[in-house]
Amino acid sequence: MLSNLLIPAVLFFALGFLAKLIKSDLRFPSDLAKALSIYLLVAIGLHGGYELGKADLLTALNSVMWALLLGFGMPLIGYAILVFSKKVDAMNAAAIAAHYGSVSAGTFLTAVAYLDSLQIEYDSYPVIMLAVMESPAIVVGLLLAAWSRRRLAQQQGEPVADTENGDDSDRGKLTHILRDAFTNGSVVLLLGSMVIGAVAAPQSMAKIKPFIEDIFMGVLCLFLLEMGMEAARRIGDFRRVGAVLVVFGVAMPVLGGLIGVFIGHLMLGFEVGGTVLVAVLAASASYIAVPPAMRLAVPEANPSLYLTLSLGVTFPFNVVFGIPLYHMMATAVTSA
Amino acid sequence: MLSNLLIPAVLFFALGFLAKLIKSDLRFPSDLAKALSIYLLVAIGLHGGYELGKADLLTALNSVMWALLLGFGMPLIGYAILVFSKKVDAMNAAAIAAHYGSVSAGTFLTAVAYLDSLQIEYDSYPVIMLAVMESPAIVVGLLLAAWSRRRLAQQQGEPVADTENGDDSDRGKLTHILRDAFTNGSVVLLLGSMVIGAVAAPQSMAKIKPFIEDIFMGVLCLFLLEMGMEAARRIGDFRRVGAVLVVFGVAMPVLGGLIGVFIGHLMLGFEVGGTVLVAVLAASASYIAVPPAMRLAVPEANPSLYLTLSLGVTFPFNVVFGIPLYHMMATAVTSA
Amino acid sequence: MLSNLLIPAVLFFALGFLAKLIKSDLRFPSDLAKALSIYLLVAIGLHGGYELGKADLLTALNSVMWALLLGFGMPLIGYAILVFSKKVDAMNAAAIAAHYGSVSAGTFLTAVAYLDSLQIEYDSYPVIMLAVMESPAIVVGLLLAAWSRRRLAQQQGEPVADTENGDDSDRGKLTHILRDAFTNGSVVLLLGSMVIGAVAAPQSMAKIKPFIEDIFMGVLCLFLLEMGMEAARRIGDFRRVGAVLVVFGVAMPVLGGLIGVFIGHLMLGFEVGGTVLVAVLAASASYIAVPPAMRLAVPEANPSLYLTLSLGVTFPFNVVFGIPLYHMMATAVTSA
Amino acid sequence: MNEGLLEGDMHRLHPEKLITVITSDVLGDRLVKAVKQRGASGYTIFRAQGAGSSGEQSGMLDVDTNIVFHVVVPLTKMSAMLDALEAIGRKGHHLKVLVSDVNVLWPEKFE
Amino acid sequence: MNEGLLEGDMHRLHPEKLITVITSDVLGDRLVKAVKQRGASGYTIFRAQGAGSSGEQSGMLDVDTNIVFHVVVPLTKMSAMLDALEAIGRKGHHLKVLVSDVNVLWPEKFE
Amino acid sequence: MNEGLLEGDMHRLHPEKLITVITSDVLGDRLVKAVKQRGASGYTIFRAQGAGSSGEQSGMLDVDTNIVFHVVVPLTKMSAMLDALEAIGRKGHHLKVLVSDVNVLWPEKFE
Ligand SMILES: Nc1ncnc2c1ncn2[C@@H]1O[C@H](COP(=O)(O)O)[C@@H](O)[C@H]1O
Ligand SMILES: Nc1ncnc2c1ncn2[C@@H]1O[C@H](COP(=O)(O)O)[C@@H](O)[C@H]1O
Ligand SMILES: Nc1ncnc2c1ncn2[C@@H]1O[C@H](COP(=O)(O)O)[C@@H](O)[C@H]1O
Ligand code: NA
Ligand code: NA
Ligand code: NA
Repeated sequence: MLSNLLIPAVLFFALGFLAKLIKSDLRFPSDLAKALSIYLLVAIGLHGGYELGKADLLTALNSVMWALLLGFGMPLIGYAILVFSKKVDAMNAAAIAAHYGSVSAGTFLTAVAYLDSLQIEYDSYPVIMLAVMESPAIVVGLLLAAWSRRRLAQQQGEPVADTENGDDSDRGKLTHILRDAFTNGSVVLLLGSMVIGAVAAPQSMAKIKPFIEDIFMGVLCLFLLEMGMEAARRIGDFRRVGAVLVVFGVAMPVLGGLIGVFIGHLMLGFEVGGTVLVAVLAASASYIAVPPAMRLAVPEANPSLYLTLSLGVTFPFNVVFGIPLYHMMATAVTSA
Repeated sequence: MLSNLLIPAVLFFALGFLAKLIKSDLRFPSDLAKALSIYLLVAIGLHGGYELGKADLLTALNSVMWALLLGFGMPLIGYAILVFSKKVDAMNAAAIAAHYGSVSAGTFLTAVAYLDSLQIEYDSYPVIMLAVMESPAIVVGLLLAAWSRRRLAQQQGEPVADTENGDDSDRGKLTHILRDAFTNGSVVLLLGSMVIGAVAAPQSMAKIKPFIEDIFMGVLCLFLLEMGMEAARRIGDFRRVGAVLVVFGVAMPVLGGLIGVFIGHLMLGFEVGGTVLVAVLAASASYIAVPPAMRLAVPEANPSLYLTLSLGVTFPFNVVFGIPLYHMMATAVTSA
Repeated sequence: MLSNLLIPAVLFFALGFLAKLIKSDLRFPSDLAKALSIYLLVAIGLHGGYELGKADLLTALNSVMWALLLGFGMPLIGYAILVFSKKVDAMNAAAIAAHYGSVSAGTFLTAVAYLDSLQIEYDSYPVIMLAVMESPAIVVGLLLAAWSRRRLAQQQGEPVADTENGDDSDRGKLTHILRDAFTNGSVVLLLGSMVIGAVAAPQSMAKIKPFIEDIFMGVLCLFLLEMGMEAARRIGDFRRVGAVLVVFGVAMPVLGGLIGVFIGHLMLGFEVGGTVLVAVLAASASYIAVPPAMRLAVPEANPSLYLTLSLGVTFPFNVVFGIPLYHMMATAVTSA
Repeated sequence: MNEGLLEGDMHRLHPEKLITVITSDVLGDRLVKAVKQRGASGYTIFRAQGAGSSGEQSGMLDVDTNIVFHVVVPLTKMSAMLDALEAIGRKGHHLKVLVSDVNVLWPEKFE
Repeated sequence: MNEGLLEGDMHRLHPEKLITVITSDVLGDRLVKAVKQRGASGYTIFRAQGAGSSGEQSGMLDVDTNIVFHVVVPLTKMSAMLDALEAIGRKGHHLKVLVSDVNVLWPEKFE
Repeated sequence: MNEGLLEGDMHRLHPEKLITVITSDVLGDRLVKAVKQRGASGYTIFRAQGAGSSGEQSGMLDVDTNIVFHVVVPLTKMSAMLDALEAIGRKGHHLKVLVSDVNVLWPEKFE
């Protein structure tokens, strides 16, 4: 925990959080925030693709398969818990759950910075998993929502409301859902950059290296500064969200972390570094790719619920407490 | 062609293009796009100026002279072809033609990345030519437009409409045209940075080097990503533009490439690298400096015509097919 | 002076200035301008904090004390001069004076670039002083304004108008003023980054170094380009401001420079480099932190007065003439 | 509406309706499609921050950026536009829809 | 105001007031507080450039960025809002305040 | 226009005209000059995206960025402004011009 708090990225997150708490008039230009997140996605993608080019194919495929499983599985778990808790309706449960199947690039990168600062080595496969995990969760979320919508309508004896104008068939809807999940801007950017990183000629990749490596950590710091402000901004919405959901926003990542540690070490055979990263993938909740997808396709859900949980609860928890916790778990498991 | 497609910059262009084709919701903050192009102009300018400081004065002057000739000549050729084709009126012909006398920094830089990736050396004079070529084309375009306007008015027996309030004399107009051409934002930025690069003390230039060199290629990639989206956005306007003009948008750069190869090798004595760059200068069409100038001073022309041709046809053609083509031409001529 | 004009940063300032003078349509995206200044504050802060971590505590404390003295003292001097000149009322005098107690990071950084280009060494303590000097000037400005407001009201026999809704007690106001001064966005950013730079683990700071050092000078150039445009934009307001105030805007930094040279060398024992920097701290006027604070808390003052003085007069004067002048002063004093 | 206009301006200014939609950036493409299909000559989009029943939209992420969407239409086309917007709203999307009177120069440009 | 509306639209459109404030970005938080306290359902903020009696606001620094602040309120709440804005203006702050008529779909969203 | 205002507000709100011009960023300086010359107290500029007869303006390049230009004027100055805008339009520039009624606090600020 202490060493975590000596990492500039985490400290900048804290600074942003504090700035909003003390009601500072610190303002971040909104195009800068968006530019930083485009940069980070491109940099991770290129880096991951480059690693993928050198990776062991079997382990890579294995990682991808587990990533898909996590992406499909976590939302199902989350949905079950939420529906069981009876604190939100089925549509909100679907939308919230989808966030936990996807990942937060910011959290992942903070974990990388954490490992770097402790000089712990880590495998490159988790970066590939990161890129793979955005879309499945969106697909599951949309399917859960479609299913809940149908069930709700049947209960109320209404005809099924359609989310798309004039696209009524179930088939049409499924292709629609898949298309939405894969044309999502951040998915395109991340997967696209990965492909470019994998196929580009090495000598021309070398020319991009300083852009994606040297200034990377500094950009991450600025990004986290902004995310800290964003997280603090949502604190006021805690009341609206309710205690039970806040507990969910902490319990879900811990559960995810456990599952991730298990998969990372036992299934994929990673050492402590790689295991921590898989835990973070499982534990973190998306705030870039999934929210717009849910806003568009699950309009019945309340955006302030899922944004508060993802940005205001789970993200800060992971950055400050989660990462060292998963590190402890990973150490326990790998040394067992 | 294949090696061209392994250059990250070109791949990012393709990614942006693809993103729009598959209707991804990928969004680029508009201030980021403008910031990237400011960065690129400043970086090219400083770099070019620095080279100019070390250049052989005679060759430099010779290059500048040929650059001016290209800048004045290409629009005349383009105008003649367009008027002859009878597909657009004289005002549109003038505005479109002006774009082809100027250059596209994005295309030029992609060509540099292409040469780098093939480890082909190139002279520094083309950078100087690049900086020189923005303005003449604007001047010619405005003169052609003024002339067409006058002819049109005479044909219709109308008094000559004036583009500027209360500035009626022909003299006033010419100074006006020249001022517009040289106070154009990107001209000022490029020429200004060049002068700074040339006069700045070497040890202080060294401090700027990492900014203009190390991260350059990465910034170019982001810029081309955005340009790919921009190009794809214009595809829908193809119908509006018509097949003949689309053919013009491909034929004109090929013609320009031929002329450029000729000038680059035979007139300026460059090797294959420098010759390719001169070909690209002649072949490419402006989308930064010229369009605003035309919009302001030739309001009778339709912006969607010249923007579609420059951004939607010529730019993608050059980036994907043109550069390798000019490389082939240059190889043929230099080895002849 | 000549060597000053060969520094890219200064040249870019001149380019921006020129661009506006010749009425170029060069446009700077507004979010870029704000992003550059966020970057610069973070970079200075991290750098300063890092140095602070290694600093001699006694000298550091001594520097901080003198910084506070400057921050509190300069506005008092400025206020006295302005009130004495009778050219502005007391509220405007308070608001203007506050700017001169604070500092301009842009001027400071240009001075650093100037020293670098002459290969003059400088101490790291002035960076610490820079971070400390933002807030005191705001406090003094607000106190002067409160005091003037009260005096004005008494003269006119009116009840004291209150700047904050429903916060009437004097005590409440003082805490309010202090809070405003320390929650100011740029103060938070600068002090926060400094703390992070001081406490962060060295090996993780190493990862941020390229971001805050390699590209620093280039970013500063872009920033000064924009500031040049901003300064030129205010030239038109000179008439509105009046000759006496313009003289104040030049005399005040010269006076500040003298005081700074005295403190830097005689009180703090710095060599010529450090002494120049202290002079610049005393001489420069804030345009980031103080203006919003004044706009908010001293609404009676006219923003175009203090912005024209700070951005349109003192900043250009310092960048072009002031820095070499303070260098001469410092050389004279240190070699005496 | 034309009360208070001078004689000469009454002739060149023509009444139309300005429909303003405030919603999330995410819905932008859908609005564009909706008004294009119903014959709008164009549209204008502003990016904005704000707050309402779904909390603060700070504009930092795509998902919390608001857009303000403007479309000027002749009165005859307004009802169809409002129908389309109501349909989107009925699905649960958060839209604020405002209609106001404007007078335009060159009404043919908005047809 | 509802003159010129079609029959059907008269029923779904409800008159409200749009209050527009043009001022410095620096005052944003204060405006938010003022309208929230007086029962606004929300607000929308645009960033803008401009010029007026205090010179050009180029939008490059925080201090020279303008905001245009929109709040839609039912007529009954308008007076209280204007009082609050007048109070801010009386302290010396530069505000331009415009009120215009709008018709809204779903008026319950602005209550 | 003042129908629907409360008694007290009728006294503090004063009718003016809001002229809105939607056009390319490139024309910004010309608009500023035109309205300044004709006595506007100021103006406000928003950057925007949009689409119309000249295609999509995505806002990525200077040339495809739209501006929305606002100027509030007393009725007496409106005609001169519209004349100037018509003159610009007659040269072939693409402008959309809208005029709407607004009521302002402190009308002296717009004179
Ligand atoms: N019907 C409309 N409603 C709102 N804005 C429009 C409309 N038509 C055009 N515009 C705006 O005016 C700009 C220029 O239109 P145009 O000259 O027709 O291309 C467009 O890019 C839009 O931003
Ligand atoms: N009373 C209001 N006046 C102006 N804008 C509003 C108002 N209420 C909501 N909005 C805008 O509409 C957006 C969506 O509102 P909501 O769906 O209620 O969260 C908000 O983020 C605001 O930008
Ligand atoms: N007549 C006007 N029409 C539109 N906007 C105006 C007008 N006058 C002032 N403004 C805006 O209000 C802001 C503040 O005005 P001022 O307080 O007069 O400097 C300006 O920067 C403009 O954005
Ligand atoms: Na997850
Ligand atoms: Na060319
Ligand atoms: Na000072």
